[in-house]
Amino acid sequence: MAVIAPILGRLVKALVTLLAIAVLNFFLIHAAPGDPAVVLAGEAGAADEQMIAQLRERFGLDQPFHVQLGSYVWNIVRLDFGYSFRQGAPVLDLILDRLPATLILTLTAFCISLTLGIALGVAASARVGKASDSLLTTLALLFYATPLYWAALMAVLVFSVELGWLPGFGYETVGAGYTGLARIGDVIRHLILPASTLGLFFMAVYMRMTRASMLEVAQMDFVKTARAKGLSGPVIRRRHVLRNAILPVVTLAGLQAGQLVGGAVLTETVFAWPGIGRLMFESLAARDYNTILGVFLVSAAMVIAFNILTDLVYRLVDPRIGARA
Amino acid sequence: MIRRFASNKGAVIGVLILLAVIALAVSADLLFPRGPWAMVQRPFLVPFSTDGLPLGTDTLGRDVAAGLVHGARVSLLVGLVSTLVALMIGVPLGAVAGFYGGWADEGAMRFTEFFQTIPNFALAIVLVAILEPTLGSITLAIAIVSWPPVARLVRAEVMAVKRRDYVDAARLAGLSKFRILTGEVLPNTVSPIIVMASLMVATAILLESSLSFLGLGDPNAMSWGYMIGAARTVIRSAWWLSFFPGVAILLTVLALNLIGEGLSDALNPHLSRKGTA
Amino acid sequence: MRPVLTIEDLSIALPAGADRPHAVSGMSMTIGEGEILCVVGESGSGKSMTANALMGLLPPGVTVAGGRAVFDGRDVLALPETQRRALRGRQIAMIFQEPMTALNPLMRIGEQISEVFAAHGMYGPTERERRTLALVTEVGLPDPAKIMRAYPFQLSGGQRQRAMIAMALALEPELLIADEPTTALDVTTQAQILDLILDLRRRRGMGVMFITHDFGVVAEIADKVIVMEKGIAVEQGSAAEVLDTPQHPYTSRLLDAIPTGRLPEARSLEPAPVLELKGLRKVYRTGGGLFRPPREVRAVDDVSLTIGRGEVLGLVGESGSGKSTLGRTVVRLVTPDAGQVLVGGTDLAALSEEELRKSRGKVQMVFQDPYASLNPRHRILRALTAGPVAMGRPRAAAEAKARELLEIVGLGPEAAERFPHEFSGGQRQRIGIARALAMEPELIVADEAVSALDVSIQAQVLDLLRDLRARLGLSILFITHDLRVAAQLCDRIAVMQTGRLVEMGAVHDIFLAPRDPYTRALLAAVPGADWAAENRMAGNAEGARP
Amino acid sequence: QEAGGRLDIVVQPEPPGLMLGLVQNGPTQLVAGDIYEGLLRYTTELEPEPGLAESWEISEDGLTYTFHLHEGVTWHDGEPFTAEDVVFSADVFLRETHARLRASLAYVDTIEAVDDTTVVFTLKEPFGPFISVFEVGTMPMVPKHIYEGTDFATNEMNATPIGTGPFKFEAWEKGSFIHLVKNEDYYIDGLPYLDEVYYRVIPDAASRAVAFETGEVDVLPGGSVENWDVARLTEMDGVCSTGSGWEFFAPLAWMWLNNREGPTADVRFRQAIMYAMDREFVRDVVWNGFGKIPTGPVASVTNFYSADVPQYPHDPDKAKALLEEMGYDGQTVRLLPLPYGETWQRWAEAVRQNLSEVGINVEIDAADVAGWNEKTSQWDYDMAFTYLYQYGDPALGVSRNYTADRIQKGSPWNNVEGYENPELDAKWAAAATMTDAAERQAAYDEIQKEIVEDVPVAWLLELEFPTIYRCNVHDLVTTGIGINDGIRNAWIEQ
Ligand SMILES: Nc1ncnc2c1ncn2[C@@H]1O[C@H](COP(=O)(O)OP(=O)(O)OP(=O)(O)O)[C@@H](O)[C@H]1O
Ligand SMILES: Nc1ncnc2c1ncn2[C@@H]1O[C@H](COP(=O)(O)OP(=O)(O)OP(=O)(O)O)[C@@H](O)[C@H]1O
Ligand SMILES: [Mg+2]
Ligand SMILES: [Mg+2]
Repeated sequence: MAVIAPILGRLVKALVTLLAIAVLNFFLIHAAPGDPAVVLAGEAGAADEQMIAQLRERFGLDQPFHVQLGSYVWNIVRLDFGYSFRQGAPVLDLILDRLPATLILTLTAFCISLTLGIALGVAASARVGKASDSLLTTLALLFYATPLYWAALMAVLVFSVELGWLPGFGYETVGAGYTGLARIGDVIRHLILPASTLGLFFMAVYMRMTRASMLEVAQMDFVKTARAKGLSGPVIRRRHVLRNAILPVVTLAGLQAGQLVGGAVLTETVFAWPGIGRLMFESLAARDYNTILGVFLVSAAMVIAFNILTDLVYRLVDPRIGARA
Repeated sequence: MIRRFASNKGAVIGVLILLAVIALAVSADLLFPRGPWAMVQRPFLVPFSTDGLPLGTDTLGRDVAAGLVHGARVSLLVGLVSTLVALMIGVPLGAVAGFYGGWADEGAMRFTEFFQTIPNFALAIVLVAILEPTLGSITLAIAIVSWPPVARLVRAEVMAVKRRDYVDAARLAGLSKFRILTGEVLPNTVSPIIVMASLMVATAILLESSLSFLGLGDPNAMSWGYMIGAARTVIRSAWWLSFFPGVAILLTVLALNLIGEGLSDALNPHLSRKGTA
Repeated sequence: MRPVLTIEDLSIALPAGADRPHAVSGMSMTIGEGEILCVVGESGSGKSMTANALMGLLPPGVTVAGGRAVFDGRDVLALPETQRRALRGRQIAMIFQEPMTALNPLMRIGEQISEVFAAHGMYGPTERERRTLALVTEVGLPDPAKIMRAYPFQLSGGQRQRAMIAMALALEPELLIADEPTTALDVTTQAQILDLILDLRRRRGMGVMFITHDFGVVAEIADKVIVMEKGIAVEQGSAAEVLDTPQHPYTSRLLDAIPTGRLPEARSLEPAPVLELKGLRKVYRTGGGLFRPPREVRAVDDVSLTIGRGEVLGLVGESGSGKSTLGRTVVRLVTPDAGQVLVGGTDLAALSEEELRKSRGKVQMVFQDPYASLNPRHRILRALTAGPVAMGRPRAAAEAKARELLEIVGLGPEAAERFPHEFSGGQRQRIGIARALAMEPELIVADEAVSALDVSIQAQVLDLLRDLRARLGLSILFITHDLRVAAQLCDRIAVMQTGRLVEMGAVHDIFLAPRDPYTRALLAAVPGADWAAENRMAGNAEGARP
Repeated sequence: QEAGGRLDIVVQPEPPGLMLGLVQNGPTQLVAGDIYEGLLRYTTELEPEPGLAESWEISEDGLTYTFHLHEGVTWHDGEPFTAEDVVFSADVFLRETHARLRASLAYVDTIEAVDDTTVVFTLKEPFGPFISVFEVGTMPMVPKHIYEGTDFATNEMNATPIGTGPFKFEAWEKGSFIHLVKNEDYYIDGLPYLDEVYYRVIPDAASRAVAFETGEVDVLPGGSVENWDVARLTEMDGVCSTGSGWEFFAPLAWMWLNNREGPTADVRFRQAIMYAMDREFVRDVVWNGFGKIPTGPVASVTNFYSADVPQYPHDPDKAKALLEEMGYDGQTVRLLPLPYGETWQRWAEAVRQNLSEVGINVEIDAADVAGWNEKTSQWDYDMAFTYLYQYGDPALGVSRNYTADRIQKGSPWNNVEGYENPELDAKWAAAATMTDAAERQAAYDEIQKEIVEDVPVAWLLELEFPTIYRCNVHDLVTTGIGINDGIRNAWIEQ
């Protein structure tokens, strides 16, 4: 298909970008005060020079900076993310351990926010100017303006503590030994609160955007053509307006889906969700260089993957793109 | 245009709320001369229970109302300044990319894409952690993660405007490229930038509060995010500690959004053309 | 003849704050079976609103204030929405002006046509498909099976308009409303579409309400004409009556303003060339990425020509033939790939950016869109003085000159202090001309400088140009797709086709003895050519007879 | 006692690893204390009691320590635990990896296995507190058969630790929980009672409180929820709490005052700080009434404590007078809080407020854990919060912060304030090598009196970290190390 070539081109560019990100992050993170040896020593509650020197040597921190950078980049090129000396495990293992949780969380949040956002946006645009439209838009604004973490805290308070309907944190019931369907059900129960709080903000974004886009497309000439054909309002909205209105929403959603991965830190923290956002934050505090860099790279790769995916979707929805480029 | 803006009910409400917040922020020292940190009473006083402490006291017996008013300063300041900085990065970059095209465009866009690829919030966290949380570093970090959309918007607008005939006319008049860019093109891209900026201030306020919540706030500056972050451990026993700053953030962000939407309606060439053509 | 539609005393109210209270007031008319009624009038005269009211597609805020429109024994204006919807597409169909935007960009052509059947719940899927194919074939689209699977962007403007017509004809409506369906098309395509409509009318016998502002088109197809001015039907009657013996002064004014085929007297010119083009080439490469070869368009292909001092050279050709590219190369807004642009001996094409800036004054340009050619944020004075000041003229002198020029183009000097949005389109175009003149150029390139204007205003601007030519001895490269306009103003005409100059010669030669087949095709396609020719024969005093 | 059941305990933050011989931070010991064991355990009165060593003798001269090991002890992988393992652990493994123990091992001449169950430590000179170094966190026993001859830090078995303790490592879901199961072959019949223990990772303090409320976890170890929640949680039905279990560590919080430069170099300024601070307020408000105001460097539960020292009550006027006397010019002093959560942040804010009330300009410096470590170990601070364990004896956990030989850049656990007092240095050294308890008490009485006069650091609070648990859990805390020791005695009443 004609789709392959531009995607390949983008992949090449993406790899270069990723490498650049690796280098930049390397500089950034090494610029932070303290290093993993100091942190480890600090946590031990006792340290002497011998211990710190030992740690530095083991982490390769005794090497000149450019040597460290060089070997890091060389490892990245070979897809070797290095070893987390703090956690005593290869970084890739650590990330792969955590990645599924993050993906489940963010993808669910993403799907919820996208479908609900578009549905509500369409509903609001169909009732533009009426009370139900005002209600929906006001709600969306409220969701948009509510700090995420605050919504998360409130959600736990209400649904978990007061009502006891849903578990307030964690990924699954620990040690319950569920398997198969029971396990999936268990994970879903745990997923509801974090996914909906994470999705709330984006739902508001997509809803507002869908509504605006629907109203704008509704002004276009071809909608008039459709009306002149004698099509009914709902059919026009579905077949003509929505399909065109959804394109900018798809673009934005693609941009944000990638960012969701790195942006789930707050949700993962409040809900004790064992994802890579938290891994990043904790590794940052511990100056676990390889791990932070690894997480960064993986989430950046996610961003790129989602962008390419959006592009593909876009090509499917909009026949003009592939042909024009 | 102002008339159209003023006829938008939401926008007017937004302006009123924002003006109120600004007024409070400006008069913070008059209203609460002792500052937000003074421990004035017993801790955990319930709102409306004690004279002179309408919103109660916090975990250390500090006046919540004082914190709210002084916090408005920090939140607004961070929001405004970081937006300005983001504009200062994004506008020139986008303008040069859109106007000169070719390698300049390619370079600037790769650069922008690069920053868009790095996970935003994570980058903000890393930056603040590295630079250590001070108002300056927080503002800078927020600006750094929020400029890429500005650059993209400005680039798109500039590319659209530069194709207008009057830009060609200016070239024919022998104006230098730089003068064409600054005199003819950029002024005509201002409206969407203003709209975007108003929303960016809102986002920046949220971002600052999120960083604060993670413990990456400036410990010397009372901000709303700090108040919520500090209060979350007592959210069960002292709801008002996180409720009031939460509402303050919500209202301010709401106001900025309403203003942004009002502006975008008022400045939207679509609508205005329909009205006059 | 059985009337299909009878409109009685139709009034359409505009929302508060519009430029006038009623878009249309007190309009009455009838369209008979198989009859084509042309609605003409200047922009804003209420033509579209009338059509929209009939379809029940008035924009929000605009309402029917009174009157009836009897169709098929019922007042369509009073029908509830569901019944109107049943009517739309099935009994009354409509086509629109902009073929580019009137089709859904994301839907295949076939789908969009067969949707009409679906909208009215007719036929099963296979039957729909069969009928769609028949329609596509009927409107003369090439390779119907392929077209059905194509998306709008893959079709040319004319093809899209045919697709629109196929859609409108799907359910064999009794009335077809066409709102300027050919305005956006170039002459040859326009001629084809007009033919198609005439042909379909003959075969189907439907009534057609045809909206246009072009009397040429009227002359070509109308049975009846109704002339509108500011929402009021000032005159109606058979095409012959209205065109030949207009009663209302507004009609006469409109008719007078049309550039007829009348050819002005040939003038004698100095031989000294102002502009010389030698072997000019410009190739556009688009697309192309890491893995695909770019697409090439030879927009200007080996063009050589000269323009003498005080001469007006018309450049005509179909859309996409490379006229604008050539014009822009002359002022060097576009840098040619090869060839020379000699203005007063210097080769503009070879100058560096900085040298070019200094010699910008020599050639100036007047643009097509008067709304887009002035910076909305600058006062007129600034628009007129920026150039001269940048060239090193003292500001005071430049300002004095600007006011003087405003007077010359027929605007008061006080216009200098106003902003563009305070002027009408025609006035803006005058400002555009003044701006070009302010640089004291040797040559002005006017790219479709009057195409966007209403006929009457078009006439005014052409008058101005003629006047300036006489007074200042201006040389002009006049780019237009409208041969009639070219005939009004030009000394010589050059015809372009796909980037090449196919013919060039004095106006008379081109019009009366075209050599190239392409030129002949262009001339034949001009709507109302016959009518105009008759006019010419009717013998106007100054008409230059062969 | 009933056998069986499962206990869910919060661990915060997630430990970096569970190999106690390599990593000795708090969370690691909390979990790994169940897996590994030391030779001795210590009562809440800090008396040694049998651990892996059934009995022990100390020679008259205080130079020979002989331990008799339990018979029939096996590692979790089935290998027998012998005296060779003890020698390997103390002499080879921990000497290389355990900085704190290394300081004590400096007094040790030889460690020898006499037979399979007898080990003899021979000291170079008497070291008073030596009997206190055999706790599991200080000297964990590690398996020789796994580590001998390998690179300890990268040994693959570190991921699946093998100890002799009452619980065996089962699984670790990073970011969620660590699962330990009962060691069926534990050398004491009938122990442990519990079938399994889950250590749960919940990063947010508020969520941890919620987890306890909703019954998700049964035990909140000290410090895992913010103090404001402690009162609320302990008031719930069926919830108990105990402050016991920290006697051995006796965490004492203070502010390092930079003795080298700036206003804090002036003893009057340091004394002014002591007077300016309202430590009762902090204890009552920030710490919710938990803890004790310290009188000096030695915590009241640590051996050889003395209350007979100069006192520093809250007295702003005295503070102002002292500042006046020294001519404090309003120079801003930086205050570095401990980045361990809201409590510590509030504490710093309260101190800043107290100090500013007497006219000291304070600016809070922000840093995360790494930044804090870096700044304190590089002496880049004016005042910095910290707290340290005392390990039951001034010579183990106190003197290291005040003697000149422990002024070492690069580590935050020594004389970071840069206090130099050669006279006192000599007294500290002499007290450490005394063997007679009364003699030592006298020496430390003198030291405490003198050092409190100098205020090298501002002592803030003897921390009390109450452990919160459901009342149907019994015998959770039985030693001075609390749940950081193996919880082999804990049982659940059904
Ligand atoms: N959506 C609208 N709202 C308010 N007024 C409108 C709207 N659309 C058109 N008008 C006004 O209605 C009047 C008639 O407009 P209409 O579109 O019928 O003109 P027209 O004859 O079709 O002109 P053109 O040749 O430019 O298409 C004009 O005065 C115009 O300003
Ligand atoms: N910037 C450009 N990049 C690529 N192709 C271009 C560009 N400008 C024009 N072309 C192509 O060059 C050809 C000539 O275009 P040009 O605009 O000169 O035609 P024109 O005769 O002025 O047509 P019109 O009457 O529609 O204005 C067309 O095929 C057009 O698609
Ligand atoms: Mg119209
Ligand atoms: Mg053109």
